[in-house]
Amino acid sequence: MEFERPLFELEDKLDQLKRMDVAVNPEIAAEVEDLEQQLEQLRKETYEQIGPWERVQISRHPERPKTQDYVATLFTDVVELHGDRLFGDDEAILAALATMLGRRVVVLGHRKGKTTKENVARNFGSPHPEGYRKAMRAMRLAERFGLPVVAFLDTAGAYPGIEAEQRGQAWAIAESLSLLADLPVPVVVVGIGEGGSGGALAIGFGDRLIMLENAYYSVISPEMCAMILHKEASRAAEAAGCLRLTAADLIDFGIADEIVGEPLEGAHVDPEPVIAAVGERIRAALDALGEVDPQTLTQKRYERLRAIGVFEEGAG
Amino acid sequence: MEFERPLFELEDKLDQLKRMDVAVNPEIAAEVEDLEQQLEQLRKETYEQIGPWERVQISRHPERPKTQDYVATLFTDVVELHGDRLFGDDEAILAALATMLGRRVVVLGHRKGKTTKENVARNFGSPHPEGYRKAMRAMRLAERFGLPVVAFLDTAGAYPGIEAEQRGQAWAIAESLSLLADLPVPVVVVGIGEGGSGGALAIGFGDRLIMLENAYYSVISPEMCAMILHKEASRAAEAAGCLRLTAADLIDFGIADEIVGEPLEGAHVDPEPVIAAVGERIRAALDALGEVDPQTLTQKRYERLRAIGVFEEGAG
Amino acid sequence: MSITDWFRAREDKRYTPVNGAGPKADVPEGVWTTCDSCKRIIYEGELAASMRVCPYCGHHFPVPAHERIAQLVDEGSLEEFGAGITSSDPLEFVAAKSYVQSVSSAKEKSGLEEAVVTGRATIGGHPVIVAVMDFSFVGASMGSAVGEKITRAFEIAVSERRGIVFAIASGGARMQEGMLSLMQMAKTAAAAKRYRAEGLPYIAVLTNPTTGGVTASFATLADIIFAEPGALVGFAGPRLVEQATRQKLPKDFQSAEFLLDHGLVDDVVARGGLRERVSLVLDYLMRPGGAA
Amino acid sequence: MSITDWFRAREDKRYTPVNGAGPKADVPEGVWTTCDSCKRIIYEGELAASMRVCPYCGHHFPVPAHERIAQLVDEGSLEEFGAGITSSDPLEFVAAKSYVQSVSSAKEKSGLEEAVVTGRATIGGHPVIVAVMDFSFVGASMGSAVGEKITRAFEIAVSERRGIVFAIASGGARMQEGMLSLMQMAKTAAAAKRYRAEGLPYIAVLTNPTTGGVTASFATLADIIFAEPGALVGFAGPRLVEQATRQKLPKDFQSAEFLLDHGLVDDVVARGGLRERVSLVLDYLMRPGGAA
Ligand SMILES: [Zn+2]
Ligand SMILES: [Zn+2]
Repeated sequence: MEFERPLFELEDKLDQLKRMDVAVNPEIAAEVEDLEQQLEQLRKETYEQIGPWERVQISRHPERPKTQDYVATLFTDVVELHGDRLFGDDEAILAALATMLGRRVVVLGHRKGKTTKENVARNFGSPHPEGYRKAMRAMRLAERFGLPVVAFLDTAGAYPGIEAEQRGQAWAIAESLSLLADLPVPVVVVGIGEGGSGGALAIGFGDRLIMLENAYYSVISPEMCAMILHKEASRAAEAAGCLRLTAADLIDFGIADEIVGEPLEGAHVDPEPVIAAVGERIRAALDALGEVDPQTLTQKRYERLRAIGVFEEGAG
Repeated sequence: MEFERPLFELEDKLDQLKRMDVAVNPEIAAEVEDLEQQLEQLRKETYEQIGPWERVQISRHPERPKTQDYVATLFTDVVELHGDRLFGDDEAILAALATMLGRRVVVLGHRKGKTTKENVARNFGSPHPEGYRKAMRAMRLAERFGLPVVAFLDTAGAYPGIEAEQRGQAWAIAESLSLLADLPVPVVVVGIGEGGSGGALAIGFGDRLIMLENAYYSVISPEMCAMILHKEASRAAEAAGCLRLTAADLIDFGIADEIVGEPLEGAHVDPEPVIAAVGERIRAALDALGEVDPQTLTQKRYERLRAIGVFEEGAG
Repeated sequence: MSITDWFRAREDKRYTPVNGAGPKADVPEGVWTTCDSCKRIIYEGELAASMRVCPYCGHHFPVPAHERIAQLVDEGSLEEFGAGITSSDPLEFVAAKSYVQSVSSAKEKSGLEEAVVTGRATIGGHPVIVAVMDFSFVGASMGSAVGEKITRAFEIAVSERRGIVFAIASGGARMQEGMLSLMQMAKTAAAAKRYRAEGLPYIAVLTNPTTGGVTASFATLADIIFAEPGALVGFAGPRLVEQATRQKLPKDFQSAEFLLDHGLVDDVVARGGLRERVSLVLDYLMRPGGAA
Repeated sequence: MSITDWFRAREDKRYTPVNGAGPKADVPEGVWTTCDSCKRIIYEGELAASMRVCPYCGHHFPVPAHERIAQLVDEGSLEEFGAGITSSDPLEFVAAKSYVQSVSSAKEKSGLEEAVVTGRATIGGHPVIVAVMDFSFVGASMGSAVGEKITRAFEIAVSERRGIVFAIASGGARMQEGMLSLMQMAKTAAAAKRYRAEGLPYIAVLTNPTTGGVTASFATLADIIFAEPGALVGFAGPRLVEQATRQKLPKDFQSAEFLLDHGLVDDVVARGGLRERVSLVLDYLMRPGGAA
C-alpha cells in the first residue's frame, strides 16, 4: 500500500546490507543494528498513526482475509444455496447453511475473489439485484427454520451497471432492508473489509455489528466523495477523514458494537488469529442473542435503528 | 370458422338471388323462400350439433369478447397495476383495481389483442413469468386489503419461449398456484375463451368457476394432443373430443360451477347480453362468497381442490 | 452514489431562470422560465397555474414542497408536524463548503427547515400522512433529520391509522452525515415495514429525480408506486453508470417510462391527474375499520 | 406441454439396451448398456453398483423408483403408503392406444401400480415422507392417482410432523385424464402450501427429465431444490420451444447446470453425494420441536 512505501524501502536497504560479508566489511554489523532500530521505529510510526485513508487501503488489500476464508475456517458442514429463483445466481454474494461449533446458522457475505478470474465471476464483490434476492431467500429460510443469520460485509458497493438498474437494484436493496428489519432470528453482522453504501447495508445491519479494526463502513466511497467535493478523486484521503468511516467512528456513533483488533500491518499479515477472534465474537454474540425471544429481539433491533441519527429539534 | 363454411356458402347464394330483379325473374321469389328455409335448417343443424372442436374454434374467434371488453363494460374506476417489481411488465396479463356496482375488487385476466399490433405487444395472450409475478403482486394486494379477486381466463397457454424458460416460468406458475390456494379473499374465475393449460391455471382456480358456453379449459391444446397421439395436428378435432374440455365436461367433473349461455353462433355475434350475464353471475358469486369468513373460505377452497381426481384404490 | 450526478446536474441547467447576458436579456429575472425540454419561454404565472408542467411539451418542472402539498391534499387539510426538526452537523463536516453553510443557504433559498415537509392531511377525504421532499434543499438528500421525519410519518400513521402518501425526490443519502445518513435507509425501511404490517396503504409518487439511498429504502417499499412523466429514478445515477460501465446508456435510461417498461412502477401519472389517481387508490385500499 | 418431446424422445434412444443387429450382436440383451452420453458400453452390474451413473463420463441414467428409494433413505426404513392407488380412466380416453392399455403395459413393464411411490422413511435418522417418481411409468406424468399420492404425502407429513424429500421426474400432466390432470397441479400446490405453513422442510431433487405440469406445481415449491447433473428441467420441452420460437436454443438449455446459472435451483448434486447432502440439509431444517 502507498503509505507503506518508506517502510519497504528501508527494509530493502537492510536486506542488501545483510547480504554483504561481515568478515570483509566488519563495520556492517553496527550499521545493520542501527538500521534495524530505525526500521522498528518507522514501523511503529507508520502503523500507529495510520489514518482513515490508510485503513481504507488496508481494508482493500488483495490478500486480506475474505468472506470465504472466514467461512472455511470457522464453519463446517457448509451447504451453499444458489440463485434467487427468479433470474440468476449472483456470485458476488454467498448464501449458505453452515455450522459453527454446533451452532447452525445461515451465512451471508459479499464475496470478492482472490484471483482476477474469481473477481470477474464475482464482479469484484459488487452485487447485482439477484444477489440481494438470493440473500433474501436465505433470510426467509432462516426465518422459517429459526436459524440465526451471520453476515460478512466486504463490498465496494452495489454495482452501478445498466442491467443492475434495469432489474431494480434499488427495489431489491429496499426489500432486503425491510426483510432484515424484523427478521425474527438473531442477526450478527461482521465488517471484515469494505462496507460500501447500500450494497453493504442490504445485508449489513442487525442485532450486533462487529467491525475489524481496519474495516470501514461508509455512505459513499472516499474517492467519489472527493469527486463531489473537490472534483478530484485524488483527494480521497481528505474525504476519508471527513466521512468518519472507521470502526472507531462507528462505535462513537452507536452503530457498531465492538472492534476486533488486527496486527499492526493489517489482518493479511497474520490472518489466523484475527479470524479466530472474529469467530469468538460471533459465538459470544449468538450465545447472548439466542437467549432473547424473537419478539423482544426484533423490538430491540427496531429501537436500535430508531435511535440512530443526530438532529436538532426546535418548536415546529 | 371452418365448420361454418357450408352455412356461409348458402348465405352467399341467397344474397346473390336477392340481388336479382324479381320483376324480370318472377320464379326467384319462390327460390328465395326455399333457400331461406334451407338456411334456417342448416343454421340450426350447424350450431346445435357443434362439438368440442367447433367450440374451441369459437373460443378463439378474433372478435370474441376479450378480458378488456368485460372490464370496460362491467367495471368502473379501473386502476391498472403494472409490473412485477423484478424484471418487466407483461402485457399479456391485466392486473387492476376495479369496481363493479360498488364492489371493489382486484381484476386479473389474460389479455389477447384485437389487432395484430396489440397481439404482438401482448404476445397473443400467452404470458411470460413476469405476467404471473405481476398477478401475484396484485393477489398480495388483494390479500392485504381484503379485496376479492375476479379473474378472466383467455390464453392458449404459457409461452414456450427461451426467455420464459430461462426466467423460470414453471417456478412462477407454481408460486402463483400456491398463492391462490389459500388467498384469504373470494376468488371468482370466469373462463371466457381459451383455457390453455398451466398458463390459464396460474390464475384459473378459486371458489367459483364460471364458464362461457363455448369457452374451453384443457390440459393440452387439441392440436398438440393430436401431434402426440397421431403425429398430425390436423386430427385436432378428434383430440378435442377425447380431452373433454368443454364447459359441460367441466361441470361433469365437478371443476366448473356454472355455464353462461351464448348466442348460437358464439358470443361475438351479440356480446352485450353475454357480458351482462357474466357480470350478473360474478355479482351473485361475490355476494355469496362475501358472506363467508376467510378461514372457511380457504378451507372450502382446499376441500374443493382436494376432491378433484378420479382413481382407484385397492389394498396397498 | 448517484448524488454525484445531481450535484453536477445542478450546476448546469436545471430550472434555470433566464437572465443576464443572453438574447432574452430584457426579461426580468424569475418572471419567465425556459422549458428544459422544449426550450420555449413560459410566463411564471402560467407555469404556476399549470402545476409547473410546461403547457407546450408537458415537461414536469420541480415543485417546491408546499406547492406540491397544495396540489395533492384536500384544500386546507394540512397539519404539519416535525417542522422544528432540522439538521445538525454531527461529523463537523468541512470541505469546499461546510455542511453548516450548505444547510443554512438551503434554508434561506427554500424557506424550509429541512428537505422534507411532513404532516397530517386528507386526500379525497381519506386521512393520510403526507411527506413531500424538496430537491432545492441540499438535493433532498436524506440525513438524520429527513430520516427522523419520515420515520415519524410512518409511526404516526400507524398510531392514527392513516394512509401514507409520499411525493419523493432525492439525490440520495446525505454524504455530509456519513454513516448516520446510510443508517437512515435501514431506519426508514424498518418503519415502513412496521407500517406495512398494519394493513394500511402506502402510495409513493416518485418525482424527478429520485436516486440513491432514498430509492433503495422507503421510497420503493410502497404498495403502489407512481412516477411522474420523465422523472429520473434509479439507484446509481446515469453519469456514474456511464463512467463505470463505459457503455452507451439505453434510450430514456432510468426515466419513469423506462421503469414502467421494466416492471418497477405501477404507472406513470401526469401531475394533473395525480391527486385524482391517488385519491382513487385510497378508495380501494382504505376501508373503514382497516385491514381485513 | 413438454410431454410431446418426451413421448418423442422415448422413441429414439433413452437408456437403450444393446441388442439385435448392431456390431455388438453377441452381447445378451439387458446385460450391457451403452451410455447415452459417452457411448461406451457398461456392464449392467457395474451400472447398478454405481447408482446408475456412467463410470466413464458421469452421465446419470434414469433410476427405477425402488432403486432410487434404496439410494436415498436409511436402509430398511421405507414403509410405503398409497400403494393401492392406481389410475382409473375417467375420460374413457381412446386414441391410437387406449389409456387403459398404456397404464396396464406400464404396470407390467415397471412392476409399479403408479408413476410415483410414496412412503414414510428416515434419512440420516430424520423422519420424512419420500415420493419417488418413475419415468418408465407413462412418462411419470401426473394424473389423478399421482396427484392424490403426492397430496397425501404432504398431508401425512403435516400430521406426523415429518420432512419431505421428493425425487422427481415427469413428462408433465397426464393428458389422458384431461382437466382432472391439470387440476392436480393446483391440488398438489395447495397441499404443498399447507405443508409449508407448518415450518417443516421440503427438499426436491429434480431428475432427468422434469417438465410440464409437475415442474409448474409441487416440484418447484420446495425450500431447497437440487438437480442431478445433466437433468433436463423446464416447463415447455426443448423441441416445443424450438418449434414455437424458431430460434436456436442456448447451449445446455434447460439442463440442471443451465438452471443453476439462471438462479432456479440451489445446487446440482451428483447422485453419489445426494443422500449425504439431503441428510445434511435435514440436519439444518428439522429441529426437534419443529418450527421456531
Ligand atoms: Zn416544454
Ligand atoms: Zn458415459
